[in-house]
Amino acid sequence: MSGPILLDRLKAQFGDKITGANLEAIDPWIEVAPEGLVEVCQYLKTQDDLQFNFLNCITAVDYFEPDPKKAAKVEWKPHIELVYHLSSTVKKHTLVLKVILPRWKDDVPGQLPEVPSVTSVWKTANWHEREVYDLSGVRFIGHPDLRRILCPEDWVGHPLRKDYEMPLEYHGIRGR
Amino acid sequence: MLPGVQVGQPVAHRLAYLWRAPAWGRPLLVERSSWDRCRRGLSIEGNDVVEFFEATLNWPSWLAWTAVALIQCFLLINLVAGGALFFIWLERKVAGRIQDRLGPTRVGGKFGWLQTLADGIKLLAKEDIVPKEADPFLFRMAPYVSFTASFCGWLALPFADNWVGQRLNVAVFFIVAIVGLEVFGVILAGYASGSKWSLFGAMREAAQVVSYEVPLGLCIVVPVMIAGSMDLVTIGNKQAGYFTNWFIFHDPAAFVVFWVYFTCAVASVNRAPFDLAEAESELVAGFHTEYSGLRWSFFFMAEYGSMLLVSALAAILFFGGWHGPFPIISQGLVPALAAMTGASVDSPVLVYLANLAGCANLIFKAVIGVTVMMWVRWTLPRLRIDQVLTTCLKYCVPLAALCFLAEVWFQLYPHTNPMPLNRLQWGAPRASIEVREGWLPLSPVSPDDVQEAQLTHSQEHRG
Amino acid sequence: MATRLEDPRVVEFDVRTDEMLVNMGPQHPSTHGVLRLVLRTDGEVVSEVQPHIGYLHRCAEKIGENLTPRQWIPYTDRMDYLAGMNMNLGWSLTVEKLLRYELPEKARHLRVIICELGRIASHLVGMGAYGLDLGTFSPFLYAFREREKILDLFEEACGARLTYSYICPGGATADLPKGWLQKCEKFLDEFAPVIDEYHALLTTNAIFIKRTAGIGILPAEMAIDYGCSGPVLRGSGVDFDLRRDGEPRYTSMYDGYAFEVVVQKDGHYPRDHKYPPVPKEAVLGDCWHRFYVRMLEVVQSMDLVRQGIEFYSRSKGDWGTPIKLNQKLPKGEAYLETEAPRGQMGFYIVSDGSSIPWRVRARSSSFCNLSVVSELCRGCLIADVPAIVGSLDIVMGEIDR
Amino acid sequence: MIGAVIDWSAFLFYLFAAVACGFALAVVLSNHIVHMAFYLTLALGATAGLFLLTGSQFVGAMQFMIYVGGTLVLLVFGVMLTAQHRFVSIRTRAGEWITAAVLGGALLMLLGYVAWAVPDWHAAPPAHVPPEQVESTSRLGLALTGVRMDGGSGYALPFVIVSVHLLVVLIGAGYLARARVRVSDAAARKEMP
Amino acid sequence: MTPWLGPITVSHYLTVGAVLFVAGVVCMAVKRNALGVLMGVELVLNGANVNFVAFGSPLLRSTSLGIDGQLLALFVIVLAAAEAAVALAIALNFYNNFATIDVDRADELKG
Repeated sequence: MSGPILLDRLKAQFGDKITGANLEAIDPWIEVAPEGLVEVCQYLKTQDDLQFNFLNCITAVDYFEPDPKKAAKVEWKPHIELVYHLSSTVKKHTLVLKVILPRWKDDVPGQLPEVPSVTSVWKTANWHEREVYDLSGVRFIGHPDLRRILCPEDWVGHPLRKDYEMPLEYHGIRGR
Repeated sequence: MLPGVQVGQPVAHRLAYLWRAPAWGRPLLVERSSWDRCRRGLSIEGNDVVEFFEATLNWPSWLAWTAVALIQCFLLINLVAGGALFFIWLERKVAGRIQDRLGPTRVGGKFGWLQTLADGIKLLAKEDIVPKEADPFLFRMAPYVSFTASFCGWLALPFADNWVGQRLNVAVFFIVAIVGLEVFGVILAGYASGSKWSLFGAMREAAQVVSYEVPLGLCIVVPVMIAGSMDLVTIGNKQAGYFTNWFIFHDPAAFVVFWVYFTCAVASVNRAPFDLAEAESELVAGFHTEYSGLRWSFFFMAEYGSMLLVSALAAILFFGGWHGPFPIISQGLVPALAAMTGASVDSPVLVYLANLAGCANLIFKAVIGVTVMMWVRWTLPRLRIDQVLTTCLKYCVPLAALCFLAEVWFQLYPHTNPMPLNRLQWGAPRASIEVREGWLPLSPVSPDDVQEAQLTHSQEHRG
Repeated sequence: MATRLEDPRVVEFDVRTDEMLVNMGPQHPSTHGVLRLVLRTDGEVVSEVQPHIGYLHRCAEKIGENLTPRQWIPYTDRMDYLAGMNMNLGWSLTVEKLLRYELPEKARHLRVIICELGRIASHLVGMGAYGLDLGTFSPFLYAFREREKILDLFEEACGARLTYSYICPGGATADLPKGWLQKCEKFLDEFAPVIDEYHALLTTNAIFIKRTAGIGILPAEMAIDYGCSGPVLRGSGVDFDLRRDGEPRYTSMYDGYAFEVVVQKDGHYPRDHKYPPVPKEAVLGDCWHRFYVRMLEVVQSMDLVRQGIEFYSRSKGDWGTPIKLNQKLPKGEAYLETEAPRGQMGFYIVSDGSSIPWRVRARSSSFCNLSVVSELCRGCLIADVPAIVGSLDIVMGEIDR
Repeated sequence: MIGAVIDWSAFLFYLFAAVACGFALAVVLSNHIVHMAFYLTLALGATAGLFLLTGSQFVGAMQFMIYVGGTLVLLVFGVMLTAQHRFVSIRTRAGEWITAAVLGGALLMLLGYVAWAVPDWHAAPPAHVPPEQVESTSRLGLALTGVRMDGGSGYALPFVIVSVHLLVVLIGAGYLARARVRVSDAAARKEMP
Repeated sequence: MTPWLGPITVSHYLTVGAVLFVAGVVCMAVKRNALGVLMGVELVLNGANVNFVAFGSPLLRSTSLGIDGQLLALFVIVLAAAEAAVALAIALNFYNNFATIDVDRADELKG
């Protein structure tokens, strides 16, 4: 199913929960509002002609420029983009979903942004979401077991954030 | 005139007697009540070495006995320890060759002869660690329990006709019982280590060895039944002559039961594919996870000692023991050499030589058994614990029981035995019917036959 | 007992013994690196397995945000260090996708040859180590004997035996040396009969079948749901292989190659007639099938290498020119998955227009394959845990990145 | 005098007797259940040695096999199944100790007196015993099947009774400690005692 | 004649048997661990066995019991094994129900 048709269909189904799209990109993507994410995913997975039964990857990209000089030049506002790469083992097609989140919930630094978890749709989302939570600092609402996965449980900070700084010390080990 | 051969006995029997060497030991002439009781409590035969010390060196009796006991202990412990040295080297060589590599090559020359010794020195130098969670007393005792159990079995194992540390009339039973005791050390080690993996190893070992003792016991009954005795010296001597007289070729039941015995023996000494107590891919190192240095090596010596012990037992029970495949290799040496040198067939030197050859035969057979165990270990994957128990209960026990019943059948109706090779009794004297200890004649025979049989029987008993 | 064990609801048996928490790893002979599995056991029965990962976490993605794509190639080597070539390929293709770079014909065939050899080498380790997990040591060394020959070939091509950094965006760092193809063919000829040895020692070995058949059954739906890929997915009977079903940028690499996806269809594997039969006890999706798929993929890869050698020697032109070390990247983002030996290896690159990517992401196959382990191990025996984990054939470097 | 003559027969007896009695006492005095099992093994092993000394080789081997190899392994198995750390040592109260010591001492004195009361029991043993009389294994086997060479009655009936008893015990023990499957449902878990 | 210097007689064995027996009885009395009690029973049975075997040995007494002594000892050993199996099963069951193996806490009459 080619991009524009699918986009129209999703728009017809979910209305303003589909907040944007870029069909000219190398991997065309559709932007979904956080509140509609689970519904859209469920729809994409269960529709007979779509059958996106395979969640390849969840990635968080932190758009933030810590260097103030460079920050003045960038055209985007600081935000976090969640990228969901989906594919279907039956129909053999792929799709990219994006969710745009603020860097901090309610713009309070330290408050992790929240997004509904898609674990109920694909079980593999469990570990991917844990990894995103661990490294990029996004809280997934409804996740059954949201713990750090790669870093130790007592680690401070989320390393893949652009403003992350390595701690000076961790249990007596010099950090930097 | 040879002792035990009477005038009027058939010539064939008199000739046949030549094939069987007179025993190295003969009953003591002098009765000394206390020694005698002690000896008869533990052993049937007298001891020529004691006789030598007493008669030639004029040592008091107690000193002679003490000296003999010490010599025997020395020889046996060297056999077990030296055997462990050799077998660890052999295992590494065999494993290497099986795996398309060389194995040890450096220490001690081209073949790495001294590799084990080097490893032993390394083990001696290792720090002796007792974990904090361990039960220190039992942790320290466990390797010795294992090693002692493995070593004790050697006391009753004959190396040649009457060359035995302590001749017991229940030697087979004794050895099997003792081999089963090794498990106790392993269980203690597993429990006392205070490690969960060790505990798993110990539990598995307990379940496994206790269940494998059942088929093992059933298996050894078959050769015991053929020989009509539990005395290993008697069992070995009944297989004198050509290899066709070996019990494995006696009848189909014995042939099958050997394989069951071998499987069970591998399981009861904890070798792959039954080495669940130390399964390294599951339990780290099982019961000896927490052991290091010399204590650890004691477990290994026990393991290799037991391997050699069960192999030697298999050799005696099924493969003729100290009798070579042809009489000339072992006991047949005596008349051959006597004919060549003109010495008497009764000459102690010749008998000694024959026994030495027999000893070499037995050890050779046992080494082959151990090598096969190594071959199996480096070829097969490991079974799972429930599969190990299934193998025991579903296959080994019924098979052994079936062989047991079949053997009873062949004993009752020997003419149905489809392995006729054995009935020829090449190179070994046999009465047409044997009166065995505790066995009654089952078919009507002529009085002459019985008399003759009793004659043979009494000869056997004298040596 | 065995039938009851298959009931997923059964977690424990009386006699009442207290449950025990056991750490399998991070230092343990069967965990394929520094993986820690926390087992909740009741006697020998495992009621729960909780994998703990991250012991090998080296922040490769964060490092990628500070290096140019070519500089990051050595880091991909260290992800699946048993199949470094395939990791190089995945990243190179992703960068090429972002650059919209068209590869010369010869480079394409070169990559097929190298990557399929890499797949063979990787599967050999997987096979040998699986034997090790089940307690047999010899197949491991037999596998390494052959793997060494492949590494010799790689060494001749790129100078390294483990971390190659050979394939790079734009082609490869060098052409194959003279006489390499002949050596490669010689290796294939020698290798073909050896596979029968592996089948004799493992695939058809009665104990091996007992240990693997019917153990750790992964149904197809669950495999897809957990994002399993590669032999793990195909072992469950899902007919999906990115070399055939992937993006055109990747599948075009295999244009003109004849191969069949190794998966059981209608109870038959494509090469059923030539290879050992599937034992009666084996259930689709169990450890045995995962192992078998790998074994057949080795043969499949050998075919592909042979075809690649022919195409390569016929094709003209050069082997491609590596991009500049500080090549400017166009603004945009690209995601590409390739079929690595352990499954679908995906790389994601986001660029803001400079020569250093804004964000780099690696989606590793072992990561998803491992996540299913707690489902597979529920109610199995302790001895089955290494059997199941081994059949997933994970590499911790790839999981922890 | 020890320097002059060591009577090995007596020496071995005293050795085994000391080990047996010493470790039997250790079993009583120890509070650690696994240590107790270990001491019991040694005591029973030494008893097997005593059996061998009296010429009862079959019984001695039997003791090794069934008692030490079987029963005790079973016992340790049971200990490991049931003993967590807090249950490993259950202390005995001092009052119990005193009562037990007094009663045990009295019993021991009584039994000791009885052991030496009959002169015939500590008369000098026979100087010469024919080997056939010592070698008893085959006679034991025959007696168990009901055949007696020396005119006594056979043991076929007791043997059968014991066999049936063993079978019943086997089934009974299996039934008592049978595997009951517990299911992971929380509700099912609550119903368990 | 002092017992230490003379030949070993039946009385010596009976003494050993008595010690084992008494140790077993005391063990049964004082141990509160069910398995400890079981060990006491084993000791008692062994004390009895020593007596049987001593009386049956032709080496110790010319008018001995003969093989009857050994046969009785055999029966005792076999029955002790059976008894241990049952007792162990009971102990395990007991442990299942009470989560302890302290026999003093088994005074309530419920399953």
